Amino acid sequence: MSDLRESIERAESGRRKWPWISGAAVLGVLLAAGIGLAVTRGGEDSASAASGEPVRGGTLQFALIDYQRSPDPQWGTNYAESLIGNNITDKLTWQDPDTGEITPWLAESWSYNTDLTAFTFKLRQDVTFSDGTPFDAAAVKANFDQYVHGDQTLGINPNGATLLPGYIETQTPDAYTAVVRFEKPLASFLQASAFTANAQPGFLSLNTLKLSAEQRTDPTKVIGTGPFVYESWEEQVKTVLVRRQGYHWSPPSLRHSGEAYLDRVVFNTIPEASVRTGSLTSGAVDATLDVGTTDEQPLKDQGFAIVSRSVSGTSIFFNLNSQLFPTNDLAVRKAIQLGWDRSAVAKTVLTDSYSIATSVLNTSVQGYADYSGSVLRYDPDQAKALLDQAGWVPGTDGIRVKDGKRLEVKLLGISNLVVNKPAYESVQQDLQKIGIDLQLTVVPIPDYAAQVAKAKTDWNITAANRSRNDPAVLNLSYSPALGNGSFLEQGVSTGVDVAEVTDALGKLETTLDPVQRAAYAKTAQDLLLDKYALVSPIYNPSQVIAHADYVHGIVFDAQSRNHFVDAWKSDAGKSAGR
Amino acid sequence: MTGVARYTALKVGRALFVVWAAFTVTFVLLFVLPADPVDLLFDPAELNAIPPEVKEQVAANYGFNEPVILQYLNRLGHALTGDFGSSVQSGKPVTGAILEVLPSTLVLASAALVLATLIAFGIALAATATRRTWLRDLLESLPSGAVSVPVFLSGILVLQVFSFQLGWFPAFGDQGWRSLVLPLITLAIPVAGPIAQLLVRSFTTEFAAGYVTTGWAKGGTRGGIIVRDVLRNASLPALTIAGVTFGNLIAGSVITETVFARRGLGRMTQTAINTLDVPLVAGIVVLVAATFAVINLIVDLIYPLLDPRLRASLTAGVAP
Amino acid sequence: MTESLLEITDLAVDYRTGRRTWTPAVDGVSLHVDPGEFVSLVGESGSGKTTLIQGALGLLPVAARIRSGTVAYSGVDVTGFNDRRMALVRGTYVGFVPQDPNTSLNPVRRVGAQVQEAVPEKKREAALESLRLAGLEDVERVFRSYPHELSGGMKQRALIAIALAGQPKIIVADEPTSALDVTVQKRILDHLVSLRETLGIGILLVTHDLGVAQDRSDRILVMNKGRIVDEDHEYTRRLFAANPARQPAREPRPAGGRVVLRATGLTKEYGTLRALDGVDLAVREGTTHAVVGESGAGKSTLAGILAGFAKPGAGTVHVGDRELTGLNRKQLREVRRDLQYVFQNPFTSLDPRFTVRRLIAEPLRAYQLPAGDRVTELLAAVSLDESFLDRLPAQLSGGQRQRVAIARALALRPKILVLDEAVSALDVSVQDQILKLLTRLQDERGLSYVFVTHDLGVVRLVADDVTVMKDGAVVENGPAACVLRDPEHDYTRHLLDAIPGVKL
Amino acid sequence: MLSWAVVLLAVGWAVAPHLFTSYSPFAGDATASFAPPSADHWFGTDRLGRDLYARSVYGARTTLTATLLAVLIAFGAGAGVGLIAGFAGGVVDTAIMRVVDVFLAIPSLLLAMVLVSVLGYSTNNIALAVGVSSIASFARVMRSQVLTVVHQDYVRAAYGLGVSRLGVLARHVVPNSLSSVVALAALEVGAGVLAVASLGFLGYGAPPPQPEWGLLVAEGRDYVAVHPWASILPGLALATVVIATHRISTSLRRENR
Repeated sequence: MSDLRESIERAESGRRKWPWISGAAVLGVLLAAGIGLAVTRGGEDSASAASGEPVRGGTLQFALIDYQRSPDPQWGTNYAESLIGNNITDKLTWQDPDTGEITPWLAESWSYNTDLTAFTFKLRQDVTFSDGTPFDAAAVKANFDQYVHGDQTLGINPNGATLLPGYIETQTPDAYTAVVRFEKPLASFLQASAFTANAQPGFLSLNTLKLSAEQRTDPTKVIGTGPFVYESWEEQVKTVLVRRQGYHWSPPSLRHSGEAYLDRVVFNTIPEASVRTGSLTSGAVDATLDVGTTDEQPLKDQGFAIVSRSVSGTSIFFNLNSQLFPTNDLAVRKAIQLGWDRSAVAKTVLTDSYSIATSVLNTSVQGYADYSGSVLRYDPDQAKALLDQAGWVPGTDGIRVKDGKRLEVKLLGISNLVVNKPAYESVQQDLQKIGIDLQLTVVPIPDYAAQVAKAKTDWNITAANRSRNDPAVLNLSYSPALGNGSFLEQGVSTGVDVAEVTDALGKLETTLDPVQRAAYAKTAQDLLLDKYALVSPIYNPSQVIAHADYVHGIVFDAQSRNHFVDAWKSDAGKSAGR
Repeated sequence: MTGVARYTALKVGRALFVVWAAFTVTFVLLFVLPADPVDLLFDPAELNAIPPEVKEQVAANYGFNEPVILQYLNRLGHALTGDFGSSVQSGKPVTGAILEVLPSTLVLASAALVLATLIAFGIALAATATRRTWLRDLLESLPSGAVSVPVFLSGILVLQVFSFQLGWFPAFGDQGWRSLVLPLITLAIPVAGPIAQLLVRSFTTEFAAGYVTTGWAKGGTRGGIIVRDVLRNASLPALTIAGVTFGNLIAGSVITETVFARRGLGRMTQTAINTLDVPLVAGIVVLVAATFAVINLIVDLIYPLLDPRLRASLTAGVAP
Repeated sequence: MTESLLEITDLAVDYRTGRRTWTPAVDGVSLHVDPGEFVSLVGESGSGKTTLIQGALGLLPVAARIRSGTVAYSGVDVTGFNDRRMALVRGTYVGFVPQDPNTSLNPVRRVGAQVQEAVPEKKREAALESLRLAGLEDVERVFRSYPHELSGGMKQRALIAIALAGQPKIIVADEPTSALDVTVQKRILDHLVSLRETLGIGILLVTHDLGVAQDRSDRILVMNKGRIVDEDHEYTRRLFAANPARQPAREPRPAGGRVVLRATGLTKEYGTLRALDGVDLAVREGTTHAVVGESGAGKSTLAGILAGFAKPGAGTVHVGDRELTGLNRKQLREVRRDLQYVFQNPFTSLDPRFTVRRLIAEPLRAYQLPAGDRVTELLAAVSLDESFLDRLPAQLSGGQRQRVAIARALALRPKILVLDEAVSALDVSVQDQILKLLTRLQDERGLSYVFVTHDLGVVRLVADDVTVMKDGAVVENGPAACVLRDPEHDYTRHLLDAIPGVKL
Repeated sequence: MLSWAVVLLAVGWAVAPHLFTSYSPFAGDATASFAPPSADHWFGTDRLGRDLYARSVYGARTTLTATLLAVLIAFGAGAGVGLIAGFAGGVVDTAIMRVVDVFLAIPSLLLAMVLVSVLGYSTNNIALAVGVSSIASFARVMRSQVLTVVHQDYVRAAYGLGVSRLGVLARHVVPNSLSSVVALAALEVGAGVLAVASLGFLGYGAPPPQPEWGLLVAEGRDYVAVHPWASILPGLALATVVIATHRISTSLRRENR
């Protein structure tokens, strides 16, 4: 019988245990090793900071939140597009970031007629596009014509129509003289000729201008005069620029001669804040824009440099709708200005790179005036008193009521800047205390765009900012004749003299005399902030860059956009991103 | 063979209908959008100041000024030839733009699918193979754990540990296999969850089937029975959730590609919707729906090959 | 000394019924099978026979445990063997033939591969030989086939081939033929007997059908409530007595009488398959008309048409004077008050969410009739007391369920009941009770039955008239006594021959 | 058991948040910006010094209301459509199922994103979008369940007993079909919470200062390197509830077998 027993015994020998335990052990060891490594890796970074003479060569790995939707610099409206456009193309003039003064660049000199409708530019004669064609008056004319009018057959939009309102034509009396003519006085055009932000007037070669929108999505065909040229463009991922050989016409005020120092700049799009910061600390990138406010201090502690510039133009402001209940009541508008604690916002929301707004204009804009001691201060008692006088009495839930209607103020804002939402929430908390129910709708740009069309009738406050380093930005944003940001309407906006506002703002376009302009700007700010309380500025947004200590010379221009012509790495061989 | 031919024709017809309907649904949805896609080409702070004639000119550039029904017919006609117009945001032809980013999503998604399937089978096999109840319970609870953590959070945590702390893998971009590892894991885990749940269930059912008893009686071992008999029978139901899995892959890649700053269809979808790039959204939805339809078609067509019973009923001419 | 091939000693198996509670399913069973012996283990459902076999083969489910006792093959005690060691015993030492051939083969693999796997050397030739040994012809074709391409009988033979493939010393067969037609059952069992003789192996046959056991066994063991009971035990006697073959045939009733249900020239096609082919049928008032046939004969299709569930392709059905075919839904509802239907499987024909009270009241409610006492009255008519009123079907045994189904069918006081295999899912003793119940109800209420069945043994007990069907057509019909005693058709004779247990 | 406790706790948070925390979810303490978890602040505080545990507790209301709405839409519409398709059969079934095919072909996150863009931006609209995007899967499950039930003997038996079509539908088909759809609904609660969170990550969330789980996790992620609790602890709360709903769904499904 025992064939059964034997066969069992035979098969029994030499079987192994199910390898659960060994497997678990291996996993455990791996995990432990991983954590150990993670702990020990903490502080090993920090190469020695050697500044001094600029070094040529190297690749700058740069991170930012946006991506370039099209390589055409005249097209884009986001930061990545203007940033890259600035390194691909040059402008007629350069605005000094410190003084706001317009200085030469591709134009050596300029003049204008007394009513500011014709501007004559004398061009540099040694500038060429990277395809070898010369930069001349014909190029200026072709660019401006297409920039303002677009070209339907090529699918090119009229990108510059808002920057150059009333543009008639560009005349070319000789090869290197361009006369730009407008229907109405346009004092701000001079600043526009240096404009480096959204949909900028960077010059493209005539060959490029002939291309359709679709053809311009091939970056190698987008030709400018800038210090860098396109190497590649991967939508959503990165744009790679390489140094332009023979470039020697950077703005004289930059005091940079010759070509850019860097061989290559790579703009990496990284949408997640924590990933940008992590990539910088782990050495995958050399520098990053759009640094989260909470990451600034830790990065400083780890030896990274934080450089920033407040965005020139307006602050982030609450645009108070003067024709919609209850913000049609001057007392309510004044109470909103006075009713929130600026120090709390500064402390919890902002960092040193940002500042609380002290006017609707940023401090760097010509004609800026300081209202921090007067209109723009935290004074809840005064605010309450104003509301009391106007007949707003506290209701059961603490929110004030007048004629049976609650003091509900509906705000429409954009969530693109991380700081916006918490800043508004902080204001909301404070206004609650004085009896104003501020209702926030802080949404992505498309939803904002959808709602803003109905802003006149639906929203008490639209919150935004406008980036234009010229006092005329007030005219563009608020003039009832142009943007009419505060929805002024004679008779409907109670107690507001619309003609007075229109007139005061309009004057900003009529002179380029600094003293006179400053006076006009002061008048305009007085009306907007004090007399009619049409706007409650919140804070000055900022462009914040964190970079490794071996990175130098990243330039912020007057629009707070960056230029890399002067940037260099003290350890040029050190290439981030391995 | 008429049975097979009819079956195939029926399924192909259905797939075509789905694609057309998806196009139409998208068109209708996008044309009742509250926002004007043209507005999004401008700085939001400037919207008030843009002259109407400028807006009209831009709208004309994209054909948004024509009557809706004409636009629909026009776009449908072009779509039939594979032309979905140009992206409002970049001016790129939609088809080209999609084709350009598609490969990297395909690589990520197919690799994640493979990994997810391996994980799911690993869990199901291990749960079936083990005789320890606690281990089985643990394994069976893994799938719901896998789908319960938001993908963006797991992605960011994975990055913190393996990229920023340990430096083993790059944090962003899509160059080389190393940059694929972390997104792959992040995407595979939630995709594996539902597959694993289904497999665990069908393995349990099949392991109780009569032929398993026959297998034991033959002198089969646990492993042998699972591999030879249970595996194929239990795997077949997994094909039925191919569509769901595809949806999970797309949804997962939208988030994974954003976290890991990868180029791809998911990221493009997100930005296209976010910027209301109507032609691009329409193109993507049609592509996705078409892919879904094709996947289901393939599943419908290969199912009979894998299941001899169904094949028999088809050749007999009885539609299932 | 020759050791027993299988020796089970004092085996007790428990099932887990709660966190710490165990319920015995097999309680101190001993049995042995010697070489060349054919032993039958007979028991009804719930008797523990399947658990016993699972215990012997080491295939108990996770929720079960062996409390005590041993299982030994040729003197080797395998109790407590793990799967890996048990695998060395199964197949090569003990072959197993499972109950349901339709689920016991892997549907997605070819039969040949499944047999080949069981052959020790995995040789194709040996697998073919094994199929031949199991009594299959054209083994090459079978080898290449998928299970669904084979008939039930062929599948069961393939399973026998698998059991034989490892050249075991003993074969354990668990109800190997209960899913098969009687004629097929007979051939398979005869073949098993012949295998015992040619190969000299031992066979342990587990069955609920005493007739099957009686025809072939060397020894019969009767199992009840987890124990083996001896021949003189009261249960054993009752079981033997319940066997239809042991019971007197129905008293023949006078011919004539009014026809209450008449079918003429019924035809039904499913695709290319002709399920019914010109069937005629006449049911006399107050009598039972049996419809007999094997699977595929078309008897269920016929029952469905008679009850108005399906429409015939051609032909007519008359209930009394009314023509059933071609009625609209509303008119059909009226006819249903006279004609009710009882399903084969009481496990699926009762809504699992309904209590007995609701189940029985449902037809009354449908016709807006008062329920009240009527429900208890009906319950009493099927010999169930009021304690059942609030139970759910899951809390009832098979027999109790079928009683509820009958009570429900009687609620509207119909004249005709169509009983579609109404007792074939039940144990012999329960079947016996239900048949007696049906006879009593018929006598009390003057009901007419259409009694669809595959079991000629049962027909003898209940039928006045019988119609024998094959392949959708009527083979022969007439008074039951005549047809059973003196069949005209070969097929009928064939069926009669296959009835197990008649010879005794 | 534990799963039910978790879900009950979450419901308790939503119904009576003030019983679970003494902090206000809105009032911040400017001096306690980004306080780490402690006995005072179990989950720590956020940038404005608001107690994150309190925000999580109050967030349950927003999140669960939105999820419940989503599930009700998906369940109501999906089960209804599936029931009609499965019970009516024929042309009605074909027509409904082709429409369902189309909705299945567009991944639900994608559909939800498009819908939110179209509907505009609010918690209710997000719920609506998530709900609508799951109608198709409910319809499919319901239909297949109805088809199974319709062919059961007890349904045929009911017809045989003379019960009307409507009676069969109401008393047999609906109750017996609902069970697996209910299991799916439990699963959908978890999926809904996650979908709302994902939309929050993609920029569509509840209006401030209303706390919402997905948004808490999504907003906290920006500080994950410096203040990891701000994202991880609400994330854990969210994951726990989702896992609990999954387990409940599994047990519901088991009971129904």
